[in-house]
Amino acid sequence: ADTIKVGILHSLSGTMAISETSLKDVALMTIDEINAKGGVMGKKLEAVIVDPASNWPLFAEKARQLVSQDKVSVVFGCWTSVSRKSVLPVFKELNSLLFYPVQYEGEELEKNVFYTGAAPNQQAIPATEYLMSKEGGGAKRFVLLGTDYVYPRTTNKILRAFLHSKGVKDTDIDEVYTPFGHSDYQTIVANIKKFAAGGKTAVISTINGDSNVPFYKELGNAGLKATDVPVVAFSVGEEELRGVDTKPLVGHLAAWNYFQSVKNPVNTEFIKKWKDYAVAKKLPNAATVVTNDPMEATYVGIYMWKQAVEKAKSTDTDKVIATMGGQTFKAPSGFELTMDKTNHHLHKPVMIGEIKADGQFSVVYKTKTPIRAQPWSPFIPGNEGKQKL
Amino acid sequence: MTSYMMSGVLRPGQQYEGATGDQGVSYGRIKQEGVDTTHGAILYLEDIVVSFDGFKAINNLNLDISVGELRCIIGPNGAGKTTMMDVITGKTRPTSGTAFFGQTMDLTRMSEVDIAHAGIGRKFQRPTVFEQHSVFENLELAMKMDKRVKTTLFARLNSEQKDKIAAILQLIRLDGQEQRQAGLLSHGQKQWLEIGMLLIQEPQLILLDEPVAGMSDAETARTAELLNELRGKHSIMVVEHDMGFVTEIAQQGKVTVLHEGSVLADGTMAQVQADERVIEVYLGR
Amino acid sequence: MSATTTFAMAKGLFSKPAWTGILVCAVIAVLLPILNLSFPVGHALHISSYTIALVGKFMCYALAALALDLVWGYTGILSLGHGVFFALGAYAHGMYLMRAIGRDGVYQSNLPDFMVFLDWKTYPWYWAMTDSFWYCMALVILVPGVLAFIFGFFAFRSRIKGVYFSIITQAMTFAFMLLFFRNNTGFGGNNGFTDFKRILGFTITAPGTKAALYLITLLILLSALFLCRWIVTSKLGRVLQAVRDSESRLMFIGYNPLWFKLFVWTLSAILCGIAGALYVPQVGIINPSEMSPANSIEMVIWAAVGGRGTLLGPIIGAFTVNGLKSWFTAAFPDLWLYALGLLFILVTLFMQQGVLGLVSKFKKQREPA
Amino acid sequence: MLEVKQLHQHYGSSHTLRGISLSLKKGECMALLGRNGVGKTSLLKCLMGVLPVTEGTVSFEGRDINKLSPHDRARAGIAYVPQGREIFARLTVEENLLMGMASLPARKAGKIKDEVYQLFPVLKEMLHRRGGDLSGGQQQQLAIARALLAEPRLIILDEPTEGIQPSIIKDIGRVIRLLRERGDIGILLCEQYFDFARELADHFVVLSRGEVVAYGGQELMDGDDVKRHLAV
Amino acid sequence: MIFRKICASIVLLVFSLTAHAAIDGKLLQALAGDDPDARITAVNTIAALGNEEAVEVLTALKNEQLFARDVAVYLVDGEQAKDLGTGKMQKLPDDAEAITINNRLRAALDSALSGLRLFSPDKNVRLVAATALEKEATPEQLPLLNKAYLKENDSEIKSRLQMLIATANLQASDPVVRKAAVKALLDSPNPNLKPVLQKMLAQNPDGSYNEADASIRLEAANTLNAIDGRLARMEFVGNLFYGVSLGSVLLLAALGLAITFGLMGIINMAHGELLMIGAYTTYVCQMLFRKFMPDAVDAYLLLALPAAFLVSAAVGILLERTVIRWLYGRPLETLLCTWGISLILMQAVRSIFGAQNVEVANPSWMSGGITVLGSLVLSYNRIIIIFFALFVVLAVWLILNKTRLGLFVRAVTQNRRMADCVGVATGKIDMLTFGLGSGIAGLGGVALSQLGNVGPDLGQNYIVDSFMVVVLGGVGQLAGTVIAAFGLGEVNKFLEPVAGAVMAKIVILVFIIIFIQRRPQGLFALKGRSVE
Ligand SMILES: Nc1ncnc2c1ncn2[C@@H]1O[C@H](COP(=O)(O)OP(=O)(O)OP(=O)(O)O)[C@@H](O)[C@H]1O
Ligand SMILES: Nc1ncnc2c1ncn2[C@@H]1O[C@H](COP(=O)(O)OP(=O)(O)OP(=O)(O)O)[C@@H](O)[C@H]1O
Ligand SMILES: [Mg+2]
Ligand SMILES: [Mg+2]
Repeated sequence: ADTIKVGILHSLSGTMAISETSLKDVALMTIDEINAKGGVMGKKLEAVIVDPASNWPLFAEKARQLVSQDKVSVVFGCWTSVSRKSVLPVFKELNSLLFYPVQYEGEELEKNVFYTGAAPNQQAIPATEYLMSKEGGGAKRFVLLGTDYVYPRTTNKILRAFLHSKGVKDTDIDEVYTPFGHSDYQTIVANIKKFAAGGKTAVISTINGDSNVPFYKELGNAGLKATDVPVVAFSVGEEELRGVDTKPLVGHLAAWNYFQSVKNPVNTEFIKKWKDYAVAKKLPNAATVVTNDPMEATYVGIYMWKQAVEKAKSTDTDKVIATMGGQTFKAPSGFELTMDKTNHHLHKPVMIGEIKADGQFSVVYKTKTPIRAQPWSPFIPGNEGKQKL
Repeated sequence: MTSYMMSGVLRPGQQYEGATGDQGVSYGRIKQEGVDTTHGAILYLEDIVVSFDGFKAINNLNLDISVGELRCIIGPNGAGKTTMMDVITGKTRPTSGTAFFGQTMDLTRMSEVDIAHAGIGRKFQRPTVFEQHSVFENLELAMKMDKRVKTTLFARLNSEQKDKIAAILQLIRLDGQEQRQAGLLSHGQKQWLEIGMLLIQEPQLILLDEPVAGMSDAETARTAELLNELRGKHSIMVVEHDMGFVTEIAQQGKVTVLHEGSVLADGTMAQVQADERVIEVYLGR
Repeated sequence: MSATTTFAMAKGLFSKPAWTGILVCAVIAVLLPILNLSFPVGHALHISSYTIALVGKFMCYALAALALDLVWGYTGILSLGHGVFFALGAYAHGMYLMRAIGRDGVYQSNLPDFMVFLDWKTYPWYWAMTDSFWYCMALVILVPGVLAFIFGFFAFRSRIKGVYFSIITQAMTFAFMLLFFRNNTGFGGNNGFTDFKRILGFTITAPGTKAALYLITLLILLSALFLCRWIVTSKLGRVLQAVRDSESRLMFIGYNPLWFKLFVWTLSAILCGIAGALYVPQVGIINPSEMSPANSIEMVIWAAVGGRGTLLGPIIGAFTVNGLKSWFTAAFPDLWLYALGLLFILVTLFMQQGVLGLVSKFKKQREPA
Repeated sequence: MLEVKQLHQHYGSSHTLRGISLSLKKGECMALLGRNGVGKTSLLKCLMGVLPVTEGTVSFEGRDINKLSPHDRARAGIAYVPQGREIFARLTVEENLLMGMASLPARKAGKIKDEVYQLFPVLKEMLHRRGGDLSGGQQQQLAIARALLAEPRLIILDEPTEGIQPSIIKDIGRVIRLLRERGDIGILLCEQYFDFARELADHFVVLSRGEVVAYGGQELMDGDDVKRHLAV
Repeated sequence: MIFRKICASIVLLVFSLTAHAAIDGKLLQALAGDDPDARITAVNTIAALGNEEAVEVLTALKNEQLFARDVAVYLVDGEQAKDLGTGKMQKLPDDAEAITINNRLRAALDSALSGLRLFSPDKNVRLVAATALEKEATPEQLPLLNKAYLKENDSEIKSRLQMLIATANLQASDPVVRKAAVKALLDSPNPNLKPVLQKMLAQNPDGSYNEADASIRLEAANTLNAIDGRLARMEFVGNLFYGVSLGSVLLLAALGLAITFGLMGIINMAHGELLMIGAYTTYVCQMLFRKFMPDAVDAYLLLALPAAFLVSAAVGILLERTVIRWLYGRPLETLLCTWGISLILMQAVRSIFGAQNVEVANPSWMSGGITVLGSLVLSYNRIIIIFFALFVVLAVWLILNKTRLGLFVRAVTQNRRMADCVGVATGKIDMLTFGLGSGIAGLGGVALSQLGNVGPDLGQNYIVDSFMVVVLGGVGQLAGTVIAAFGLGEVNKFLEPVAGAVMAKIVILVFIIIFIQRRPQGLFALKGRSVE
């Protein structure tokens, strides 16, 4: 064939559509861009889009369909960990490639997957360190607040071990979980307030998706300001803030590897391309589109795959995997990102941003250089032997 | 798997909720022979009170019916006749008082199903049949037999039973219509079907609530005939407002008049018809 | 019972056209994996593994829909919580499959990865013996069965009916979902079980294993269909319909609806659990979202689309709805919800008896001509 | 005022009414007789518009009402006491009575006339009880009261005496006679209680298997012809 | 709003001050610099100036209105920028960079500004400032506080300042002062005092106490007890309020369903989407106001309420006339059909507004809250929603029970054919009833938009809860729905602190199941024959 098919596996309906739809659009934009520049090895890319509808078994079915029916060379997709876990066996069985663009809990390393989002040490731990620093407010007590599922549980487990290592006692850590879709945060905010009376407190939020809005609204109305109890979130980015009135949230934080507000030529161009694309394709709310970390990770992932294919001179899975390691790419974050030679994760810079009134972040901290991912957190017992990976 | 289920659900002779202790209405067995009628009466109602949010629909009602008796009950609208039947069949629990079937079975403490098993059958004031089932199936369902899950699952009609159904069909003049859906019958036909279901159930005590309402005079006469035939074979309690019909079936037997929840008068039809109070509240001048 | 009478009985189960339909479908269904295995990829007669996997999955759904129809279509008990039985059956089988991974997991431990991760040193008590396949198969039947029995016993004894029953089944599945979402419950949190390696020593991804699972599913689906059909055509079936239409009348002629309802309800839960158990190895994942209220509602919708109270209808419905969903989500990923939504509306408006009702309507129209 | 011509009705493939014609004048009472299941109720339902007719016309006060919906017929002045009472079970007795006046404009529908209570004293006692809780006979009384409140010009009664105690049957008879004597109202009475019907009716019609097999004035009602069609 | 007041009064303050001195350029540059510690020092030094300029610069910095270019620092106000070095007004140079602040600096600014504002002539400003200082009254602030206390003549502010001084004095070296402070704090509502007092009472490993004076310890224990007691009471009241609030949300979500499902018997799975439509209508109203009447944007809710009611009602009526009217008497079909409708509506919203959530901001009169019992904040939006819910219930109750329409609605839903026969235009009533239920759902949507997210999934999050509420209360029983909603809200909120949010939810569901066992027809079951 004179085209190379690539699969896009993001939920366009159901609960996760809120986050994943824009990843599909970014992927299409990137593919258009690559095609406009002549494609990959002279062949045009052809996107095959499916909608797994936020349904995990359907993810597996759709992945199988993409790989075995549509014969795509690579799949870009998934957001939640469980969707990734659901498709993993398929990619292993059919020996195909998946690029996963979202920050996650780690504890996984698959030959067939490249992780372009952050591992915990590229997000959670630096953020906590920042909160404990003088600049970050010198927090002594921590509320670990999350939605009850694997990513928050794992992250909090890692963080607890990390905090222990920093001398924080268990009495100064409060771990709280809410069900999916929880929308009444009155009690929790009241408890945070109570807990915060005991000393300088920070909240580390791994609240997922939709629940963030009610949480932040409650926070704002209860008068908990960022200067009193800062909240750092790992799942809240520019895209999520579009749905929130950010004025009461000024000063709360998020940790990512990229922010739209980062200033550098690559990013300026990236943002412009995206805005133009949104207008050209008449995406809903095209006037107010924003970029965020997973979008950048998708963008980087597609380009890195392209480079690897061109180096391998083939789309064959094993060959591409072989050439993927060591690929570099000048990313919108302003850093040159490298795909690790062994662990399939990107070396990424860590940035911490404070929410501004306009829904953007002002970067208050960033690492000097990209950091290597530790998918097997050293803070989890049993992972000692895996640190070289 | 199925057999596992079955043994899990139903142990033969299993006691169950609502069954009174030692006299033991064992589940699933039609204990018709078990009714202890040594004192000649099959049904005793003693000081029954039923009150709905303070309104006493039945007020200190005392009544008994002997074995084989055909008893007519009359009384003004709202006198509590239907409520009394509800009490007897377990549909309504009395606020106080006792209701005994035979000497031993306390109806107020038995469930509807147990009461039906014990041998009380009832025709409702408004005809109630299984509307989605055919006439034949209605009779099949009502037919006297073991009504437990397992036996029902494996039940097949034998020729004797089929004959019985055919006979009843003829009796209620729905032969030829046995495959029709019961819901499509006219009002009077449903009345007949319900009577048919009652007969095939072979209860010891039959309760009939306005059996001839909505029947033409000819049909009424036939029903009367039928009841006269059944006289003596079953104990029967009939509630009706059709005086002609009541006179026909009561013959020289006792007629009870209810009023405001208790017995106003009883005696032969002629006696009650002459009673001033009965004329006042019920018959009119 | 002699062979001939059995045969005669079997013949009486369905009408002649229905028999033809069932046989044709069954033969095609059996042919699929054979074609898949015996012709190489690219051959004109080759059936892709994807198709096999898809049909296998749909058969599990069909079994669940069939089970639901038994209680809903015939007894009038609308369950909005059958997903929980499906999922419990699936989890029961999943426990075995997790144990069968052995030390091939990420942490190379005897325990499943998620337990290692939670620092559990041993299996919790309810995982005892789950390394035995047969024990797990017993669980597949017992867990949904016992849960349904207990739940049903109390609900039916209290004479909970109609929407009240539907809503408490929904509450039940919702509660179970939240419970299973908790990591500490010991069933892998929201990720559930996945990444199975083998079943009874066979590699789970091997084409032969898949074909075998597929055929077993087909066999069970057909047997369940015959079983259900036999039940609903028996006198018990008529009692069930009487329960649906006038429960109180039934009591006055001496049937205790409690046991009848409990019987089908439990049987239905068990069938649904079996469907779940067949589903796990074929789909490769089970997690608590199967217990979400929406999933149970979808099952009801399969039955309704196919035509409730017909047994064959729900099977057809499960295939139709899921087939369309699979097709739509790939063919019009942005618009498919419109198409599916419209389908549901049209079915209710124009096909009161579902797809199957449409068939019989056509037949009726042709007959007089 | 009421003219029925060649009315046919089918339930699916079964032909229930076969070409029924009848006419009723103002101030008259017509009795509709027939055995069980001959189609009396079906005919009345057709007149009320609850059942669609397959063929034939129904006209009321010179107007073809075939196409009108039941509520339009009610507003045109037809009131209906259905077989089986059809009380609004969860409305109170009072509300049920108010519903009887639903066809009247709001300003006329506020107050329940006392005559109703005189006729059916129980209703006054039970004003705040739910309709469905009443005894069968009480419900029947309520249904009749409800129809009377609509100030109808044609009243259709389907077995109104069913389940009612004798004294009240007499009262009902009196009311019907009163209405008839007023002369401005047509009454169509479907009855099994032959003596009752005979006393009240000016005319009668006997149905058998969906057809009119006998009709005439009151004097003919005791004739053998009628007896034959009513016998089993 | 409060913020604006403060700004206004600062302008006043500026005029009232006499001294006028430019701020040292070095200080300004330090503000703009990279060294965080230097910036903090600069802030405090500027604050110490205590003059009009200081307030102006610090406020500007807090609002991120300061820009820097080389050594020059500009204060931007609208189009114009003032060069703080020269005091000249000019246009902001293109390459000037905003001076950003972080939380640490923001906190320093807050406390500095509060200190300054203690001397504002405006009483409210002083009150706010005093309250703001409560969190960290330190001995260093004592001179300032004392000065303010002496100058203050408002009794409320005075007592607050007294508390502040006492708080600061807890760490005084003089035991007499400490004791007085501890005693003075007996009535303090401030929970932040607890750790300080606890520390005083704590025993060191060597057996000595942090607070050497036993009598002070006694007083401290006393004060601590008093504070604990007050906190417990506050927590109870808090839970009560949270429960009522959650209940009102459930009620608003369920009320429309109580009509469409409870009365009409339609298993309306699209109910959630009608809520969603209400919420999106609110969003559109807000956008319209932002576009055409930016000054009156706070009033958008007033438009949103009728608009949401009408839009949802219109959608409902459309659905009823086209689809649902064919399904009366077939409740289970309505489930399938409305499920389809719900899919379509959700996807339609996704196509029009995008899959992401949209932003609906609380109008300023709904943000914030009142503080009761010291530190319990009851937020305005929740209070308003509680009253709104009660208002809507009352309205619905009146319509259904006190109007002819309501009578017809109930009659039609009970016996459609007979209602038709007595002269009720059933089609019209059906349409109006469904429209009313949908419209009420729209109103619910407006309320929900003030608390949670507005997105295509909004409805899905409430549909299960709504059905539970309606069924628990007893289908068709308005009073039941109300009690069920508030009951569930309270039970949930009193469970949550004990069991955690997840287990609380599970327990609630189990509770519902058991409750229905006891009352198979819901809370307000109808008894008697009329039910059959
Ligand atoms: N659930 C209830 N709530 C309130 N009142 C009730 C209830 N059930 C029955 N009643 C009242 O109790 C009285 C007795 O009713 P019942 O049906 O037993 O009368 P009945 O003798 O059968 O009359 P009829 O001859 O009209 O059938 C009536 O006044 C009725 O209104
Ligand atoms: N919904 C229906 N579908 C089909 N057939 C029906 C339906 N309703 C009634 N029928 C049939 O139509 C015929 C006439 O019924 P109808 O109710 O009019 O009789 P009726 O003269 O009123 O009898 P009754 O005196 O018993 O009330 C009966 O044979 C009945 O079985
Ligand atoms: Mg009665
Ligand atoms: Mg009739």
